[in-house]
Amino acid sequence: MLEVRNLSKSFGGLQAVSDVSLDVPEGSIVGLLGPNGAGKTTCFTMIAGFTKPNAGSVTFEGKDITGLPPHQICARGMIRTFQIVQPFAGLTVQENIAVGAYLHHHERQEAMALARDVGKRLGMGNMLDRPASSLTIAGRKRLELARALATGAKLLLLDEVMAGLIPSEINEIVGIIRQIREEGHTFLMIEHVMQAVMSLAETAYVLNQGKLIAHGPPRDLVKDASVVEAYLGHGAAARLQDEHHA
Amino acid sequence: MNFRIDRRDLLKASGALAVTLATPSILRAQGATVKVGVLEPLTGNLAYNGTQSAAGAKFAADKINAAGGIKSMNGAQIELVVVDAQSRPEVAASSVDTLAQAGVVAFTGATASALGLASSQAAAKYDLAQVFSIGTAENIVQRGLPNVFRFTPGVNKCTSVALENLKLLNEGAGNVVKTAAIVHEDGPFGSNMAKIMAAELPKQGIEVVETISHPTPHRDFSNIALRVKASKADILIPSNYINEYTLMARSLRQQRVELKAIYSILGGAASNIKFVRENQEVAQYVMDCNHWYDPNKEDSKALAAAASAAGLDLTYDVMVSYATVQVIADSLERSGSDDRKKMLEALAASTFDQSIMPYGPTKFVNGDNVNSRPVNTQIRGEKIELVFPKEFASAEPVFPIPAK
Amino acid sequence: MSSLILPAVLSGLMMGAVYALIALGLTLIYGVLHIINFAHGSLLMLALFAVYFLNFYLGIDPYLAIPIVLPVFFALGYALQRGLISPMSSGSEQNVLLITLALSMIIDNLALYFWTSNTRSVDIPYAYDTVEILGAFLPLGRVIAFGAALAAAPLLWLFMAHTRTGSAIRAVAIEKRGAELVGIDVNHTYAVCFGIGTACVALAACLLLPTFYVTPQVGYTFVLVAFTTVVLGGMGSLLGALIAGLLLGVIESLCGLFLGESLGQIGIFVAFILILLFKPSGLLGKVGR
Amino acid sequence: MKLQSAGQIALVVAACAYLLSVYLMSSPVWIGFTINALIVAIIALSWNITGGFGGMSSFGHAALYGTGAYASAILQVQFGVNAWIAFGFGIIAGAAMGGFIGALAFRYGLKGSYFALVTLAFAEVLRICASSFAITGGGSGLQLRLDPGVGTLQFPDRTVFYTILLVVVALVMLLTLLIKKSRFGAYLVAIRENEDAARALGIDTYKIKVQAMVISGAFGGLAGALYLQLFLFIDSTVVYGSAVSIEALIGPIIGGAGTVWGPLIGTLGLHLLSEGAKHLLPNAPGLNFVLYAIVLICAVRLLPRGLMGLAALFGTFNSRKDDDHA
Amino acid sequence: MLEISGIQAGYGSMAVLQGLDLQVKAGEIVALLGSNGVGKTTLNNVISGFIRPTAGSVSFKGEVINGRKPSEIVAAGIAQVPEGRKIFPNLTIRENLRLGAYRRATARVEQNFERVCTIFPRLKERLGQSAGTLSGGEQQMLAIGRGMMSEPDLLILDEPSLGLSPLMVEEMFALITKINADGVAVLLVEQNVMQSLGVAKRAYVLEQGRFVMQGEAATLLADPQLRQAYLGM
Repeated sequence: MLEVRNLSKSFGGLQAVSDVSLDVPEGSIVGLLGPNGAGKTTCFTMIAGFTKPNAGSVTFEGKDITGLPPHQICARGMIRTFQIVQPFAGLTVQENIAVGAYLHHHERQEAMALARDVGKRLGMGNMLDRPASSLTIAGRKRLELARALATGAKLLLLDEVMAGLIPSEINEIVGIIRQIREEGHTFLMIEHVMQAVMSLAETAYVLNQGKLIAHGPPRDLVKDASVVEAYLGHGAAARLQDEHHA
Repeated sequence: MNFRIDRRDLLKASGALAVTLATPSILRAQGATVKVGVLEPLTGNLAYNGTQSAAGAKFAADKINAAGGIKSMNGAQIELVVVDAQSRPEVAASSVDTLAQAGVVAFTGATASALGLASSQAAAKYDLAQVFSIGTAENIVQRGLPNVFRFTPGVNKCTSVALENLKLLNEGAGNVVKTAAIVHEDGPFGSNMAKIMAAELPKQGIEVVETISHPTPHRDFSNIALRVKASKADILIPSNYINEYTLMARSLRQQRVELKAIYSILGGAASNIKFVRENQEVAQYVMDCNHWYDPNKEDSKALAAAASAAGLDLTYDVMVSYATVQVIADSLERSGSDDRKKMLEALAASTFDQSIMPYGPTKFVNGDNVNSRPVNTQIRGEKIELVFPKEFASAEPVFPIPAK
Repeated sequence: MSSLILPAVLSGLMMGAVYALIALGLTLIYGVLHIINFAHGSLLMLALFAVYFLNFYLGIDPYLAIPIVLPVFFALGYALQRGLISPMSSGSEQNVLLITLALSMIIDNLALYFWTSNTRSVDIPYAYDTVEILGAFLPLGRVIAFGAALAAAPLLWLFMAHTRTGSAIRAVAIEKRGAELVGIDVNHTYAVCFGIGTACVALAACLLLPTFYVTPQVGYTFVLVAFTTVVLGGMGSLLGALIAGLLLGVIESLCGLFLGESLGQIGIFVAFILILLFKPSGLLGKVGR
Repeated sequence: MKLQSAGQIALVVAACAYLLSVYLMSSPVWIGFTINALIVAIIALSWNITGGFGGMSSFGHAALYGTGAYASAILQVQFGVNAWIAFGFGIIAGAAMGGFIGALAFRYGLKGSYFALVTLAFAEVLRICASSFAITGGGSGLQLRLDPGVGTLQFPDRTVFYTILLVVVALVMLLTLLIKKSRFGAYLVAIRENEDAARALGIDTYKIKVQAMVISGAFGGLAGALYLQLFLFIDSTVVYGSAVSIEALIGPIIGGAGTVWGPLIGTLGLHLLSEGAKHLLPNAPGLNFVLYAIVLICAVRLLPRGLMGLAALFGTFNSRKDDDHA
Repeated sequence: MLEISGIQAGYGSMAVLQGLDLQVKAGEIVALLGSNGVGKTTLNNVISGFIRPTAGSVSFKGEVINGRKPSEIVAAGIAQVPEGRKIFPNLTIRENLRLGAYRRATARVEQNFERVCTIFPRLKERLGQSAGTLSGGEQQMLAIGRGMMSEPDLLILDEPSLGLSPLMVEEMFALITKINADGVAVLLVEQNVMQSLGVAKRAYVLEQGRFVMQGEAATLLADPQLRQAYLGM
């Protein structure tokens, strides 16, 4: 569904992303992992059209979308969410979701109905009329997801949707993502929380220093020495190795 | 002019909003006064002229009241109702409502044509007479409004009189002036004046070699001075406001522009004593064709004394406002009533010839006083002398400027 | 007309220097506090009155008034920012706009009330002196202002670059959080900056009055051009303001010469819009927004 | 319309009561004053579309107002076009000018104070142009021939004009409400709150912002054209001056930007304040502005969300302490 | 030296920190671990005076400092090197460093300057260069150097290893040890668990605004729960 080939981007002299390629098959959940500052979000901004890559291409459903503006990419069915969730203050939760729904439903009634529907599906039925600015972090994350879903997107790029949540909330979100996937949606998700990725994703790519260092099933990745080092720091892999042998 | 608020005013004022706006009749029941409005821009960019005008109106009212008020109304005192048009037409218009509600019988104003157009139109709805102090744009008297009375000359008359006088001067000097440069502000009076000049000057054998319009405010006159210099004009005919005139006069001097005469028309500075005081050298021999009083009349002398006692410069704004209040007072004497309609009739029938202005008997035709006329002044030493028409003159004109 | 081009360019440069002087203070305030100070014109007017009265009552020459007026206006600016603008605006850009607007209304109308709208100009012996440069006569006062602007911008720049206060101001402008973390009191620094900006306007007033006049409305005559100069030069760039001021003076002068004086200012605003559209960061600006 | 609290309802009821009381009081001062306030309210409502809902603060709404007034005046004076048609063209010209300024400014991503200064400059360029060319009457301005009648859109009876204005203001507010409740309105608010998130949700932010300028321009042109029909005279300072731009933004900010009622309530409140100041200090022209400005500063400090925001704090229907906008 | 007790804080209606207690003793390196969004930066902002806590107190050298202005807290002896470094990119390295000593008497500035130059020889080579031209690692060093210029008793480092190459990370941690050896206490906020626990004496693990683990660094390193939290194993 999504093919990214040799994506590169530098800011000033800093090579933020170099030569990243990845595939997201339809109906799958693919993780994009890596420590802070590895270049994950930069990848997202390029895939979703917010910044133009210096090199490489992005193909969505067989069509080259490299360099298209975000609203056109969104109209084709791919949408990104943001790591720092900022609901539109001044609008209620339902109206927030409706902003997404308006993409394909120009009438307020239809959009609001769809928003209500999506909100309920994501367990926000009792907070639809509340001002969005009053939501907790977990609520905001759900709202972000709901807004994205309401656009009718087929592929969702989720940026750290679990960050800042407590384990019970993470479990809820994991459940919701599974449910959405069952409905036929595809995900590419940036995650820092390995636990969540392990329980959701079939495949994951690990990015460090702007480069892909590994990819495969998450369960294998956590055993990969380069991944462990990227996460826990130099020497960690050796130490783990020692413990295993001990 | 000093405005002071005392505590009583403030106390009175706290209730004023409700009282004056909602129940106009209360204030009218005070007896032996008759109210006359003064609508002038006291704030904003026209504040200078507006404040001067308001002062002139006050001097006139004081004088009339001291002399026993309106005799046909048992010596009723004139009470001026002064409102601030804020240099904005819509405020001028809504200030007319305030005047009407305060019960004025007529009002004077309003310095700038844009303000006068708006106010007189609003006043027409009340049959309330506006006696224009300054309102040079001709469209003021071309709308057929029955409540418009322009006591002073408009731009057309000012320009044609200026041309006649210029012709006399030039002939008297042996036609030394052959070329002219015109510098004018780009508003209604300047533009209109320039148009008439361009058409009429050649008939007097004077070629217009340069016409330059400039905005108000304008910050630098160096280029204009250079262009005037390059045009080698014998005479400069400027028409602009005091600030620009001051800068222009300085630039002319700095750029060493040699002119046989400076002959301004409704020039804001050339008949302003403040300009003369602060720019002694460049002001010498400058002539102006403008509104001005007859300095020989008793009232004029009294006005000059009053203004000087108040520490106020005697500008033409003070004079014309003084005169318009005189006109209104005369009509009040004749109508003997504070009825607005009667006031309109009295004004329309006015033949008043006792004003401080050097005019013939007042005669309003379509609201325009046909017997008004501008005069020529010339700056001599520290004084502004009146040089034309001869019967009022305080000095002989010097034309052209004597060579140094 | 071609013989007028050189004098027109020169007199444009002279006028442009005045624009630059007025814009210096504005660009400093804009660059550091990121606020649009609508009271700038009114502060100029206030300074012009101060210089005028020093001359009128005490006979102090406008140029000799500089050491008196500058510190007073620095203190005034400091107090306005510390005591009024900052506490009343609660940090919102829109509020700052309204407060400086209200402030200018207060200053203008108090001036009108106390000093009336009379046009005043100083009577100085050298009022009509000129300097002849390349055959053009330039008013002495303008030439002095030109020289002062050429000196003031680099001096201010040196102050910014090489003093402790200067680098604190730059630090706050570039990275407010970082500045706080090294112990810079941001509110104090903002107020100092506003004070310097106001002192710049006072300097402009001292240099302008000998060739100009003062009325309570005179601020409006310069403030829009000053805004243009700031944006054209690049927000916060002192040297940019100098160059932009001079450039605008020349553009205005030449447009006036060729298009007519009424349209002369159009050149300024066309230049302004073009710069904003094609290089939003201004001539010497670093970052656009 | 959903008002969130008894306080807001009280404010709206007070405004309506005031507007209707003008009929009963038969005071020419009130009616004249309120007519002026209502014309300003329309330009304030115009600013509210871009500045309030869209978060694009313009300092140059006079550009739209003046264009509406001049377009209508030029057609009537120079070409003898019927007043109604000219009036319509005034609105269209305002919209076109809005679209033009928006298209230029937003293409290069100008925001915040840059956008504000560009609009300021546009208004200033237009002011200079209007005072320089013959077709606009140059410095003399343009004056409509005094000719009362329905055909010429001149109504000497001010009660009639007031009623027309009330209807127009109501219509503009209704349109504002429709915008607020529409896809377009939701998009505008989304752009104001977070432009990146809005783009991610498929919003063509450039198009929406330009459209907002077009609508705002139509309202602004409408206000200008109404001013012309009322005073029959315009010149460049009157309709392109910075006073118009300031009045356009000050009312909504004080009343509550991004609300339907805020611009009207703010404008009425400020005009009442200005009138009150004039009556408190009747013999000191200028000092009334000082008083006005001091109250304005206090209002800025005390009303972070305008009058509507303040009113929202009183008598909230539900006990939850929300920071809603009306 | 630094005593934090019962701190609660947040943004608007969102509570981020829910009652934290933490101590840093003189001369100690303490690590504060936790993944994104758990409240590490909020805690930093409370310590350095940018956020007022809704409950609890922060005291430094026996004096309560919460409620003081950030500039006063710097003057009291706490220097913070924030996440994202917040250096002044348009200013030269020399200017950046000198500004670090803004609250210090001029007499000592030269001395401190020399000291920082000795610790960071790379910076010394480019004193006249503008800070924006430095690489990420060098910028991080500059930020630390700037912090050191205020002669702090406590240096707070927020994610100093963020975005650095492995080699650079090694160097950074070596530097931290070196600074600490001069007697400066360090509060190290990190995601690089291994390296942090390697240099720290004690550590706290923050999750959702609460400390879930705390203790000696060596003990924590051996605790499988830590790895669970980080890698999901």
